[in-house]
Amino acid sequence: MATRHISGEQMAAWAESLVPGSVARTDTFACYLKQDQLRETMAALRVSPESDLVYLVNLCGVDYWDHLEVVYHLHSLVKNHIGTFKVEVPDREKPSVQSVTSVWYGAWMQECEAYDMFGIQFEGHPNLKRILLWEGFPGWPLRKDFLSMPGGLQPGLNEFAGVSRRPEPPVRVVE
Amino acid sequence: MSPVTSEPFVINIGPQHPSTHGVFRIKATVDGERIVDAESVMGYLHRSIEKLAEERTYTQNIPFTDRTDYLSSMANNLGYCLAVEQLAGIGVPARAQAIRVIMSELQRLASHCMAVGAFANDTGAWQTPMMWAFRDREKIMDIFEMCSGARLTCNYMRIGGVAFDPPAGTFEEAVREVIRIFPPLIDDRADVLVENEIFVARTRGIGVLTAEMAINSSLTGPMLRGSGVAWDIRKADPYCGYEQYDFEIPIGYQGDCFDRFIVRLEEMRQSVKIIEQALDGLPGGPYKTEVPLSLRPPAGEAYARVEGARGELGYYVISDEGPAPYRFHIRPPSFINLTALKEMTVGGTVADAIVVLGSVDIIVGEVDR
Amino acid sequence: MDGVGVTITFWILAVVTLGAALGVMAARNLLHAVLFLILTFIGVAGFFVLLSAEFLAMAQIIIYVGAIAVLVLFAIMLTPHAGRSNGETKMVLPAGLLALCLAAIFVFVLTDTDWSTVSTAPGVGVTGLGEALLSTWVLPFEMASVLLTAALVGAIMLARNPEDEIPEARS
Amino acid sequence: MPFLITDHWYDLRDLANLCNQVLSWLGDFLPHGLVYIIAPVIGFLFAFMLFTLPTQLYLGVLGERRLIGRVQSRLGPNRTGKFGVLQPIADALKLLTKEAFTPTKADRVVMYVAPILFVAPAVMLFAVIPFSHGMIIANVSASLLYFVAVSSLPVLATFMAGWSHNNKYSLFGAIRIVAMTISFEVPLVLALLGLALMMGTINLQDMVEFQRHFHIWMVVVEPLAFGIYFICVSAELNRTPTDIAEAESEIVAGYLTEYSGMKWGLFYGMDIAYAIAASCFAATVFFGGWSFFGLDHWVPPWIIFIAKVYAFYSLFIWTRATLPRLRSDQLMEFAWKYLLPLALFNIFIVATERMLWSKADFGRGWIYVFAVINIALFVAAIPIWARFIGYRPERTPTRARLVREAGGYVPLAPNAAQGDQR
Repeated sequence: MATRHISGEQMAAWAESLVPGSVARTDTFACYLKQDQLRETMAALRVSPESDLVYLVNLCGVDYWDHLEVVYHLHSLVKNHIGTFKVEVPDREKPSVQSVTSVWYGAWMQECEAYDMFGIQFEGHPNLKRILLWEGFPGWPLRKDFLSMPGGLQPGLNEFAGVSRRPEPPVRVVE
Repeated sequence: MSPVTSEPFVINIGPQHPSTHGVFRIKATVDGERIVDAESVMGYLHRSIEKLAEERTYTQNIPFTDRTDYLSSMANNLGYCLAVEQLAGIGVPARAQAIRVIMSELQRLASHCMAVGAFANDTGAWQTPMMWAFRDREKIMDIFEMCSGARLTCNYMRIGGVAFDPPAGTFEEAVREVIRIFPPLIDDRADVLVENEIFVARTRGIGVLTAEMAINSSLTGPMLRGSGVAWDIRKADPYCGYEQYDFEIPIGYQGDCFDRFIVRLEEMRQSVKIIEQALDGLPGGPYKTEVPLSLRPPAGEAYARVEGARGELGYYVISDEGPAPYRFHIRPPSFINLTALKEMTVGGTVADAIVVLGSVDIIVGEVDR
Repeated sequence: MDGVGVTITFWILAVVTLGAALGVMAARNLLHAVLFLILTFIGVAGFFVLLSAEFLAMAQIIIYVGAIAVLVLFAIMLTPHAGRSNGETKMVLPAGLLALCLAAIFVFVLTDTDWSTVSTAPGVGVTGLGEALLSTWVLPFEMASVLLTAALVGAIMLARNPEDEIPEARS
Repeated sequence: MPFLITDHWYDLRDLANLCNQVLSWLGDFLPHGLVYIIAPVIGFLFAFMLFTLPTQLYLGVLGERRLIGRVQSRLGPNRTGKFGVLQPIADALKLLTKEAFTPTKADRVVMYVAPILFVAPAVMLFAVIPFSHGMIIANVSASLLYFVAVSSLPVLATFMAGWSHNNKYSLFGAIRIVAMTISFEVPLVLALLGLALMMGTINLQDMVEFQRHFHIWMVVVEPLAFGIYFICVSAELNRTPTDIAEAESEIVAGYLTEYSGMKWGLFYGMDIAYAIAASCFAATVFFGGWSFFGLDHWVPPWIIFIAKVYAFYSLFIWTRATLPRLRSDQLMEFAWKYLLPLALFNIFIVATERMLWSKADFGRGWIYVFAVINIALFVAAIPIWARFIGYRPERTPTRARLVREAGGYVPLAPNAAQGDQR
């Protein structure tokens, strides 16, 4: 009886039923929520007996070049199922998302870290501050365009060190 | 006549302090001995592993996971390898699954040994339990050195299995030795500390966390189980074949430092039971699925998690079919367990704050990543 | 207790005690003043030893240095506005006058009495002291203890502020 | 001396013979004053230089570290010399060569004076300890009181040290040590009062004579006083389980935080000297000083005395190696609510016994009866009084609950060992 991964559609159905018009779009793995009613939908999801997502497992930011994204992994201990919600933040200069600290108290440190690494402002956060880096740190390190390397190397590894000439061996089980 | 007023002053239980388990700082506003406000300041050991991992291939990232929680490197490696295997859809042979279980349980034993010793040291027992913990841990470190070549940051797991096959005769014999001597050692530790009135007086009723507060601040591991919430990833979301083994989850009574301590002791006893069952049924066959170094998993994301010694250790890996992970996020149990530190320490004295920090059992490498 | 050694120690002790007493007034830092006060107490205890009243010397050290001075230090530590500088008091003039009167009294007493030296040490050992306290002087002894208890209870009442009492104690 | 075969100087069972011979020979041609000064110098030479300094170095520094090492299943210092024999000297040299800096804002004068004030009483304490029948430097008539008076001086030195560093941790240490000493000195003096009451004297030499005369040790006659004495002295000396003034894990090194080099060395060394002085005092008062039921006719009494001191000191080492540390407010509560009433109870019992005894004009057998009664009362008083002020140890569970399935919160079964919120 492993943890059941709820499909995006199922989560979207829950979210729609609880707060109409809160789901932006959905795909098989995750459900994308709109920004404006975020805290409201999350609170409803936490309280509703059917979804019962009382436990915030993980909250982190991701940078997709054209937009930022905040990923929430929510878990129900009694029903033992886990769901992934995402919020897309198109504006890169002043990204801001509603804070869920009032819904799950465990979010305040992870939101501070997301702010520290990606610069995402969380409105309604009790004390949003840089938690890992010092206050005067220039820029947001985990953003893709944060060229911290000397000479501004393009982040991400385009080719392997020794470009392998031989064809890639297929994946097989060693006898 | 106005009552005697004393103004609070800020004291740094600072980065340079004998019992903050590393470079971690609590800025405590103190009124007399009582703590009025505690703000934890961290980041002194921040190496931005998540940024570095984006420039290295999937296999090159494995040594990074050793260095976050340097007291349980096996569990870290296992978490990351599970995430990548889930991403790339790679099967793991049965023998590798069993070895992974044995290794992560041995790592939990060693890490809890250290946690118990350090916690007793924080309550003031003049390093005696700490020295016993170091002595007991040596036997497990020898096994790790025998199998992976390193005592602390083993780098033993690979995507698809384990790096080397453990040496035929000596591994079995060494693990049998650990199984034979650890239960009496754990009972001895319990006799010395749990029945000791001074230890109970210092830990009972200190840093109390209700179950509701623990769940709400997303704590994991002994912190959550200490408050009476039966939640263990090995039972809830079994990986590497944990569903075959018969073991129980220890939970506490009222979520104070004492309960977390007896939960850790009980977990050590359960780990020995698991190791014994895993060792008896150790299957033969391949220990690894051959995975090319230039692995390019299909686009997508995966969140895999492991029950580390400090709690749920999750790896959220996003791949864009490139050689390196597009996003590599670690869900650090030590970092998130500190969420409720302020609620637990405010109201107590400075000495209680040290005991509470000891019971949270943080590893600053994992807190700062 | 006589002989050349005793007179030498007496003069040394006298200089030390008077110096410390002056230090109590002259020290700028309040803490230094208290430490000089402790030195004077020890000096006075030294005088008792010279007068071969050992029990009194021990009692002096226990009571004054061991308890009262420590409580004075405690008071200094815990009161935030005690102000570390010992200097600025606006009542220099009246204090000076009072000092002059006292000095006059001392000089008169010094010159007027005839210092008949007592030939042998009084020889009242500790047992003698104990019996005297509980037989002939038992009334003042008991009165003093009652007075001290009253002072103790008064002090506790003054320093008590109700809110940090244990709730069940208050109900 | 009826018990000694001869009083001649070569009878080393009592070194006092040697001293008396030397002093009387010097007295012939030296003025009385000079001999009067030489006697304590010889006494100091023997008592402090020959006994305390080596004991302090080898029992306190080396012995303690090796014993604690053995408790912690490791070897302890064995690099310097054969069994780490030169370790104390190595420590001293290290401390002497270390740079002793003082923080800029520190109160320089008070910081330099504090170690001196800490060392002086340690040496003065050994003046009243009777090593053997005649071997006592200053036979002060109120030597018990002398001991209590001098042992209250080091508190001031530690306070000065803590206060002058202008460092928050040492301020904590200073406040804690002052508060703790006041609250533990009261039961200590009351316990010693009980002893003085039973033995009818406050002179240490007479106490040893009393225990020799009645062939009994006061630890047997008044176990309650011994228990209170041991706890209060370990609190005064800052030994675990009451070392809250320099609690490493909480306030870095308490009042010693800013000290380095020989100033710290003085504090460290003299801490051990105070522990040895307390052990000497306990050996004299509780374990019959230099007498061992007649054995002192053959074995030199000062060797018996030193053996007892080492035995008592090993108690300190044992508690230091094993026990965790109490919180400061728990300690104060323990002193006022638990030790003080027990000390008063002890005095009440001893007073009535003494009164009965004086009616039976101090027959020899009575004291054994009192010993039995007191031991019974000691065994009964401690648990009853602990239960009376609300201490219920049996309510704390010793094993965690075990659950097979993972799920949400598992509420406590109503009859489970709830473990009250003490």
